This record gives sequence, C-alpha cells and structure tokens, in this order.
Amino acid sequence: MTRYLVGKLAESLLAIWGVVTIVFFVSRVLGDPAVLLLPIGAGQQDLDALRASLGLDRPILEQYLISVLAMVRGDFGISFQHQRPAMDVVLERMPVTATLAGTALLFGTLIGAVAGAIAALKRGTISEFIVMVAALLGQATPVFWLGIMLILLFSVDLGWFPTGGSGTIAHLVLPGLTLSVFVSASIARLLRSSLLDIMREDYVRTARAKGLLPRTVFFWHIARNALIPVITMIGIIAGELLGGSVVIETVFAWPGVGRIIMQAIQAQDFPVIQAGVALVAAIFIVVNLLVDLLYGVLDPRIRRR
Amino acid sequence: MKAFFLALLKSRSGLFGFLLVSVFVLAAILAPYLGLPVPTRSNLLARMVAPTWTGLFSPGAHPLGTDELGRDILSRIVHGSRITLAIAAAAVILGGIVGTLLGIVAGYYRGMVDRILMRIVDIQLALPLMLLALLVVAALGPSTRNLVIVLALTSWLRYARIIRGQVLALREREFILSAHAIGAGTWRIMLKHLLPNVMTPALVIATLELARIIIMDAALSFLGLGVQPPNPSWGRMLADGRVYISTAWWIVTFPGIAILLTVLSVNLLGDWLRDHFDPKLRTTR
Amino acid sequence: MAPLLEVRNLTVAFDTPDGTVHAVNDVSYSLEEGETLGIVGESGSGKSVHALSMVGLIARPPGRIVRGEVLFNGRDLLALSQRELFDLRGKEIGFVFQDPMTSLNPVLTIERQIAEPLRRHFGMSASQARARVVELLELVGIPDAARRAGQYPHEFSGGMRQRVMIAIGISCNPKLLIADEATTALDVTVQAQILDLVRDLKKKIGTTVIWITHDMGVVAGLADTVQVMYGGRIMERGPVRAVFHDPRNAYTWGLLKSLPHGGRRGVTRLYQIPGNPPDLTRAPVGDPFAPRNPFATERCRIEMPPLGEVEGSVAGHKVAAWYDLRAALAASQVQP
Amino acid sequence: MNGSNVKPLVSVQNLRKTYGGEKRLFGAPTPALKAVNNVSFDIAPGETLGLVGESGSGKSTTGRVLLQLEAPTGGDIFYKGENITGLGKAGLKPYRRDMQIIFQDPYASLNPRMTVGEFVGEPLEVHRLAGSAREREDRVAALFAKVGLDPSFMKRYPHEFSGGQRQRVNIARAIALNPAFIVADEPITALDVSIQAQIVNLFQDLQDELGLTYLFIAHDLSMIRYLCHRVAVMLRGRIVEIGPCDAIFENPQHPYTRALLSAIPVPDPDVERNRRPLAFDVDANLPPEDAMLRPVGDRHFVLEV
Repeated sequence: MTRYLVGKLAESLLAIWGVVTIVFFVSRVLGDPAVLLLPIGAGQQDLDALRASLGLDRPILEQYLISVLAMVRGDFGISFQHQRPAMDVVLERMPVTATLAGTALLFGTLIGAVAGAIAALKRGTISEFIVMVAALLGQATPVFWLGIMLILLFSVDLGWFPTGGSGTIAHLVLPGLTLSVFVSASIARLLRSSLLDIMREDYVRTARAKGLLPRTVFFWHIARNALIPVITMIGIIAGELLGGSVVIETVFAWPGVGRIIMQAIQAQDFPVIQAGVALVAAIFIVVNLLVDLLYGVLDPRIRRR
Repeated sequence: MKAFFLALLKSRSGLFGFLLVSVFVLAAILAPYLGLPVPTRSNLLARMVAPTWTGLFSPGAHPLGTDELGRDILSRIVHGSRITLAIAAAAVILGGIVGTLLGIVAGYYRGMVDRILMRIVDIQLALPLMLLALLVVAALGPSTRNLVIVLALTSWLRYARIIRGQVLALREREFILSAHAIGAGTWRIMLKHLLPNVMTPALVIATLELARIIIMDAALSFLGLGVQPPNPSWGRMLADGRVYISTAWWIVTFPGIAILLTVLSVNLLGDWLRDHFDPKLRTTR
Repeated sequence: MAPLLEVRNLTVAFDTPDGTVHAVNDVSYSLEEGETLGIVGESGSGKSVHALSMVGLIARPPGRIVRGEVLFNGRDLLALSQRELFDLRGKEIGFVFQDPMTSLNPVLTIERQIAEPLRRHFGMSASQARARVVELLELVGIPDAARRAGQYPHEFSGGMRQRVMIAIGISCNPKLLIADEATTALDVTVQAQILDLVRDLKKKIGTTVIWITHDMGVVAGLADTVQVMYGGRIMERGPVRAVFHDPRNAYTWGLLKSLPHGGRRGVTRLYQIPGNPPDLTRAPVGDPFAPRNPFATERCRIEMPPLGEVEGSVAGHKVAAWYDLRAALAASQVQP
Repeated sequence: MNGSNVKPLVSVQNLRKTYGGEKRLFGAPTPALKAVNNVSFDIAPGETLGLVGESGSGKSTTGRVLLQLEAPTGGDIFYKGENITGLGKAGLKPYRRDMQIIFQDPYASLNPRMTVGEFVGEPLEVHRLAGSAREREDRVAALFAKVGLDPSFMKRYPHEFSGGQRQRVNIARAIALNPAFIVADEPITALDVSIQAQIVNLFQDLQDELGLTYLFIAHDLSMIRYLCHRVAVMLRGRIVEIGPCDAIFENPQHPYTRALLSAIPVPDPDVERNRRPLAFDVDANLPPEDAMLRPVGDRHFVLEV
C-alpha cells in the first residue's frame, strides 16, 4: 500500500510539472505583456526596459527554468494587473469557488446516487423511466444555459434569488443548483449501469443463494462493489467542476478562481494564469489521490499492492 | 447494415436519437435551401419580435422571434448548426483518428511507447479540459481551424486510453497470436486484425464525444472564444441574448433548446450504439 | 415416505433478442432423502438452469417459468412468496457454484461471507458465528482456519476457494445441497480432493446432494442415481451402475462410447457423435437428439418419447426413447 | 532426450521463460515467475508428444515460446537441427510455414471481423502461395472439405458457428501452409463432450494423411494416453517426468505423476468407487532448482526428488 501511494504521489508530481510546463509555453504564445502594460505611445526604449525588468528578454528556456524553480518555492511572480503575488490573487478567490464546487458535488452526488439506485432497482418501471429521462436531459443541458434559464425563472420572473454575486446562501442557491443538475445526471447514469453490471456478477447470485434479504444483498454485495467506478467519476467531476467554473462563474458573476483566470487570459496576465491553472491542477490531483486512497479502503485487492 | 437498422427499430430511444440526429444533420446541410431569412441581415424595424405562430408560412414570419438586431432566430439557429456541427464533427474525426491510432500503437508495442503516451494522457487529464481549451484558444486565436484543433486536443485521449485498453486485451486473444504464428507482419496485424476490432468502440466513443464537444464548443463561443461574428453560433447567441433576458426571453431560450436537443439526440444514439455493440464500455469513461 | 424433492413438468424459457430459448422442457423427477443425484449434460442441456429456477435464482426477465411444480418437503417452491424463498435459500437448500474465482465477493472477508447465512437464518451473534465459521473451515479442510477466516478471496487458491464455497453451502445444515459444476474450473488433482471432501461430508452430515456436471467420470464416483440431460430434456435416468453399464439412450451410449477409456489410437478409434448441439431457439418438436442419432426412427423426429421404465433392467432405470437401443446396436455393426 | 536414433524434427534445450522481475521506478522489482524453467525435449517426425500439467504449470507457455510467439528468456529451439532461436519476425517467417498452432478457446481464436474463408485463406495470402483470389478461394474450399466443413460456409462470420465448427476452422487455417509440426494447445478442452471425439479423430486422420508431428498440450490424461506416443509431465515450469506413453501410465515414477494419474475420474462406477486419489502437495514438494532428469527406463526420464 505504501509503495502504491508513493508511486501515485510521484505520478502526481510529474503531472503537476507537466501542467505547469504546458501552461508556461502556452501563455508565452499569448502575446507580449510588456506591450499591454505600457501606455499607448510608449517608445521602444521603455518597452525594452520593461521587458528586462520582467525577465522577458532572456531566452525562453532560461525563463522556463527560472519560473519552474520559482514555482517550486511557491513563487508564481507578481500579477501584472494587480501588482501583487499572483498566487495570493488566486488563493483568495479559492474559498468562493470551493464553496460552489463543494456544494454542487455534495448535493449532486447525493441526488444522483439515490436516483441511480432507484433506476437500477426499479428496472422497467415508470420510476426508472423518469430518472433516466431526467438524467439524459440533465446531461444534455449546457450548464451555462441552464444557469440563464434559472435566472430567468427564479430571479427575473419570481424574484426569489439574486441574479449574481456571492456572499449569502441565497447567492449560492442558483449556481449550486445548476451545477448539481450536471453532477447528479452523470452520477445517476453511471451508478445505474454500474449497479446493473454488478447485479449480474456470480457473487451476487451466491449472496442470493444464501437467502440474504434483498437489502443486505444490495448494500453489502452490489452497492459496495458498484461504487468503485462511481468514485473515479466523482474525482473526474471534481476536476470538471473546477475547470468548468470559468463558465458558470461568468453566468452568475461569481467572483471565483474561474473568473480570475478568465480575466487574466484576456489581460494576458501570465503569472495569474500560471498560478490559477497550477492551483486547479494541484487540487484536481489531490482529489484523485484521495480517490485512490478510497479505492484501497473499498477494495482489498488494491490494498495489498 | 440491414441488421443494424432492424436492431435500431427495436429500440425506441435509439431510434428517436437516430431520427432526431438525421433531422438536424439534414437541416444543417439544406439550410440555404429552406427558404429562411438571411441569418445575418438585421432589420431594425423588427427588433426583438416575440415568437409568433400565426401566419407561419408568410414571408415575414418569425416563428422563434427576432433578436436585438431584428435577425430571425430560427434562421440563425439553423445556420448556426452548420458551423457547430461541422466543427464538432471535424474535431471528433481528428481526435478519433489520432487517438485511435495512438491507442493501437501503444497497446500493440507496450513498453516505452506505451508508458510515455500514458504519462502524456495523465498530465493532460490533470488539467481540466475546459481550462486547456480556454488556454489554447486564447493562445492561438479563435479561428475555426484552431477551434477544431483545440476540441480535438480535448478529445484524443479518451480514444487513446480506451482503445489502448482494448488492444491490450485483444493482443492476448488467440487470433492475434495466430496471426503472429502464420508470420503476418506488423502492418497486417494492426490494420486487418486490431483496427477492425476496435472500430466499434471507436465509433461509440466518437458519438459520445460528439455530444460533449458540441457543449464545449457552445461554452467557448459563450465566452467569446468561438466562431466570430457575424457568423451565427449557438453559444454566441446565448451570450448576446443574456443582456435582454428580462425583456426578450426567447433570444436566450431557443438557442439553448437547440443545443439541448442536439446533444440529447446524439447521446441517445451513442448510448444505443454502446449498449448494442459494446456494453463493456458502459462504466469506462 | 414422500420424496424430499419432486419436480413435475418443469418448463423454463428465456426471452432473448434472438427469440425464445427453450432451456428446460417438461422435466420431471424425484429425489429421496440422503440420495446423491448426478445430473450430466453439456452446455445448453438445461441442467443448471433447471436447478437455479427451482429456487428463484434465474433472472426474470429474461427467464420465465412456463409451467411446472417443484415439491420440496411437500411445499411447492414455485408457489412460495419471495419472503418464504429468502428463508428457504441457504438454510434448507445450499448451493455451490462453478467458478470459485467469481462466486465469492472480492471485497468481503471469508469470515463475513460464511457467517452471513448463519446470522441471517439462525440469528447468531458475531462471536457465535465466528466460532461456527472456524469450525466449518476446519470441516472443509482449510488449515489455520482461525487466521484464514479474516482473509479475502484473492488470498486463497482456486481449490481453497471452492472449499470455502462448500462451507457456505453447508453452513446451515441444509436438507439439500446443489453443486453446479463445482469442480469444472479446478485442476484434476484439486478436483479429486474436492470430490473426496464431498464424499466425506456426506458421511458426516448426510445431506442430500444434486451434483451437476458434464463429466461422466465425476458422476460415476459420486452419484447414486444419474440423470442425463440433453436439449432441456431428461434422456435417461437410473441407478449409476445400470446407466453406465447398460445405457439405453443413444445419447448416453454415444457419450460413454466417445471417451477413450484407456484405449490406444491405432488399436481403437473413438466413436464420434455426429452433428452439432441443438439450436434451442427452435420450439422443441420430437426428440432433441434425433438429428444426431443414427438409430433415430421417424417417430423420434415428430414426438418426444416419454421417460419410461426400461424393460429388463433394474428398477428406477428410465429412458426416453422410441427405439430399442440394444436391438438397434445388435442390428448394426457397431460394437455395443 | 528421446534416445532414439531418428533425427528430431523439433527440439528444445534448456528453454526458459520468466515473467516479471523488472526493475521498477520505485521500490523492489516485480516478483519473477519462472513459467518455463529449463525445459528440454525432442519430438521425432510423425510423433505426438503429449504435454500435461495443471493450470499454471507452464505447458501452454512452453508451446507458445517454442513457436516464439513469446520471446524465450533463455535456451534454444531447433527445427530440423537448425537453431531458430531469436531469429526475429523476418527470419522466422519461412519457418512459420512449417510450424503452426491451434488454440484452446474456439471463441477467442477467430477474428470476429473476418469471414472464416478470409481467415483460413490469410496464411496463403501472407506467404503469397496462391496467385489469384480465385485460386485462393479454391484452396480454401479444399481445406474446408478436408476438415469436414461445408465450403459454402466460407462467406460466414465466426459468430454463426458452434464451438466444434470453429475449432475445425482453426485447424483448416493451421494446415493451410502444409506444416510439418503443429502445437495443439488444449484444442478440445473448451468443447462440449459430444464434440471432443470428432476433433480428436480429425487430429488423428490429419496426422495419418499428412504425416504431421504434434505437440499436444492437455490436462485430460485419458485423451493424452489415447492420442500420444510419448508424454511429458510438467509441474511449476519444469518437466518432472517424460517417457513413452505406456511407461508413464503403467510405471509412473514421480510422485506428482502418480498423483495426477490417480486423480483422473474414470467413467465407470465400479472403478471409480474404489479409486483413492494420492495426495500431492505441490507447494511442499517443489522440485529443487538444480534437480536433473535421470533415466529410469527406455527413453523414460524422471526429475530427481
């Protein structure tokens, strides 16, 4: 188990390094920040001076090495826009994003799990049909459009919730609901098919042949084993929620990491882009490490490795 | 082929998906011949006209209303689908070819090739797809070609991973060993024995990816990084219409429904293909 | 005394996309207490399906019990409520399945899996159950039982897992133990050990056993009565010596004849049953073996022969055949 | 090691195949499994050598390594006295015409996306043995007839065939190149009992007609006794006893061979009731690494205990 974890950890560090590298080179293609920072009409001399002070005049590989070494120390540079350490700018927005993603993940998973279980257990009934149609619609609906529709209904027409911003529970309801729909649709569909697969396993027949009651068979023999792919899925969804926060935060004017990354891309604020993407990737990787740990708890075959 | 349609007829949801997809594809192809108003022509006298179903076939009718510049929404949706579907299809095919070939190569050769490829997949997976797409579009600029490249970039790894897994299982199958035993060359084994046996999973992934890519394409244009105006695109229509949400609900509502229906029908078709041809793919995402 | 189990006209079908599969057709037999019944048949003979369907272990749909009665201790199992079936399974009828690799839950300890029926049916406490689990593991010949009880299936070899399956099957001292291809997935030496164990257990606890297999050799050593199935029907049935030494159905005869029996090539040539296994999606008309049977009569193709007592053999030897195999063999050049 | 004066057709010397044991990036190397450990035998032209053993004894691996479908870890493989070890794909190609294999699983051994006619004709295509498509078709039809299949089946796909018919297709493909030697890897194990005799008889007829040499791998000792001239018994990657069929069955020397023989169920109640299987604990009786085969009779060798 320890070796398994050490291996996973090493893979994760490699992945973070890879992400940082991608982001570094991609953002260098974006444009020359020095041009953006200077007022219009500034001379070539000013431009060169600014480049030199930002370290942008050095060879690209050298810049890369310098910034990777700095990143290892947690230093992502000073934001061009905010004139503060880029990581600070991103980190202070993190709680807002995490609240939204966490809420959606929690409620979405709960609703999705219940719906998926109902669909699998009530095969061929109207309940399964309703769940599956709802889940199909939920998966086919673009989150940003769903957000707009909810605003139209609950904010514009009914006036129950604010159209945007953050701070109170009321602000959280609409964006949280929007993302939960997406989460629960995915979970419901996956859990249903995973449950149906496990129900066909030989050991479930063994359990039934022992005369166990259906609920024992379901919870101990079917659900426990069916959860394994679902947990992987939750890890993936967590990543999609963080990455996808750009869109939903735009819709609800939610001042989170996604918005700050989006603004940084528009302003070509490299340090913030790098810090933001690295942070999101790191969180995603940590979530997936947790998923791997949970695997070990659920499946003794992995525990032994 | 005949068996395919017979099986399709037996599945209500699969058939529904197939028919709906056909309608959308036909509408997209035939858009210029449907007698719709020119999608880019604004008419300031008919700004934000509400949908009206009376006189549906009269020349000035706007069954789904008009937008803030007086452009016909139905026409914009139909013409928008041309670009959206073309981009999505191109991305799916590009990502599918690259991913499938890499998956076959990695699964067949294993060893170093495989390890390197899977590391790249892992690294890319650590970066949420939406962020990756944003970054790359922002870097390369939002042209149609770049959009296709970016979307294919978010898609290839799904093919690569699943196809690689399939090939790893296939290469232990005895007919592959048998091909080695008769002295068949690498190319023959890859093209005649492996490729035909991964075409079905690749097709299933392609269909499910198509749905995901349509949504991502819409999200990118919603953020202003998609197809550039004046060309109509569904995401862009949503972004522009948002401003008028309290006065003209139809501007944002109908493009969204168009996306929803397209994605839904593609998903239904994809689910059916998967359940029919490759049920094992159900829990591998 | 009434038999422990009496199956009457059991007919089971599966509705598949390729059509209705007629898996079990009009199967009737009875089983006395303490008897060991060996059911022999190939894949698709209906041997497993009929046993699983008796206690509601086939998936419905696609499975469907068309008609029949299964009297167990005088109660019709097919008429029981779900709840009554749950109370019966594992307690009065125990099961051992084919593949010990997939028939045990990979994520639960061996102890838990054996204890489950004990706690369910006898309401044992955790510590009572634990004591009984260790006892059962020792009974089925697993050394170091107390420690191994806490392990998981992947830590056991194939043979050991099958011993665990048997421990589960006999945990509640069932009246009937049904073993479905229980040694098929095992190596011959391990199979021999498991068969030894079963013979041993029968002496110790005297359970009635239905042993389902495709291996004539396994049945020869284990069963009192053997029942040969083909195409969802019983072809022949009787005391094991009568059936092996004096088969009266062409299928039974062919099966026995096609085995090498220690013969050498060049000296003997294996008898081969011509043709291929039956297509079960066709509605059963006549004797399912008729198309492959060189001795089949016109009547065999049209009408299924009833299972009747064999003339000139021991009591209980029954065969379904319109032809007289002994006469047919005598008339042909084939060595009987 | 067959001791006769006939020059062997196929010969392997000190063949070894080890799985695992690779160095990993983190932690200890993966555990090594010696699937085939120092195996040597000869097969004379026209002879059938039976190879028996339990699952995991390395008998199938021996067959595959012999044909170099998997690269041997050590040892040499001779065909007609020529060392063909490690020749590579191109170097082996001419030998592929002479040495073929038939597999156990009739479902996994046919390509589901090829018609059986294409599948049987493929070796002819690979070795450019039939000029025109027409000529190839005629030869495939002849092969079909030879293995007892109706040539009109050529255009069909594997899923339309039963297990026995599929195995006939495999045999047709294997003999398409007129090989001298065939490895038959448990070719009847997965078949229905009523079909096994058909396939065994076909093997026998083909040997008589074409003068084939077989390495017949099986775990069913009664069939081995029926079909083979000599038998080799494998245990955990090693040959523990090898000799003429009669010697092995009448006069088994190694305790494992005796246990194996005593374990075969005999379809005769009178014999079977009185049979007492001999116990043999494999794990407690692993052959010592440096044990050698010693002669105990005419061409009969036993691994010293």
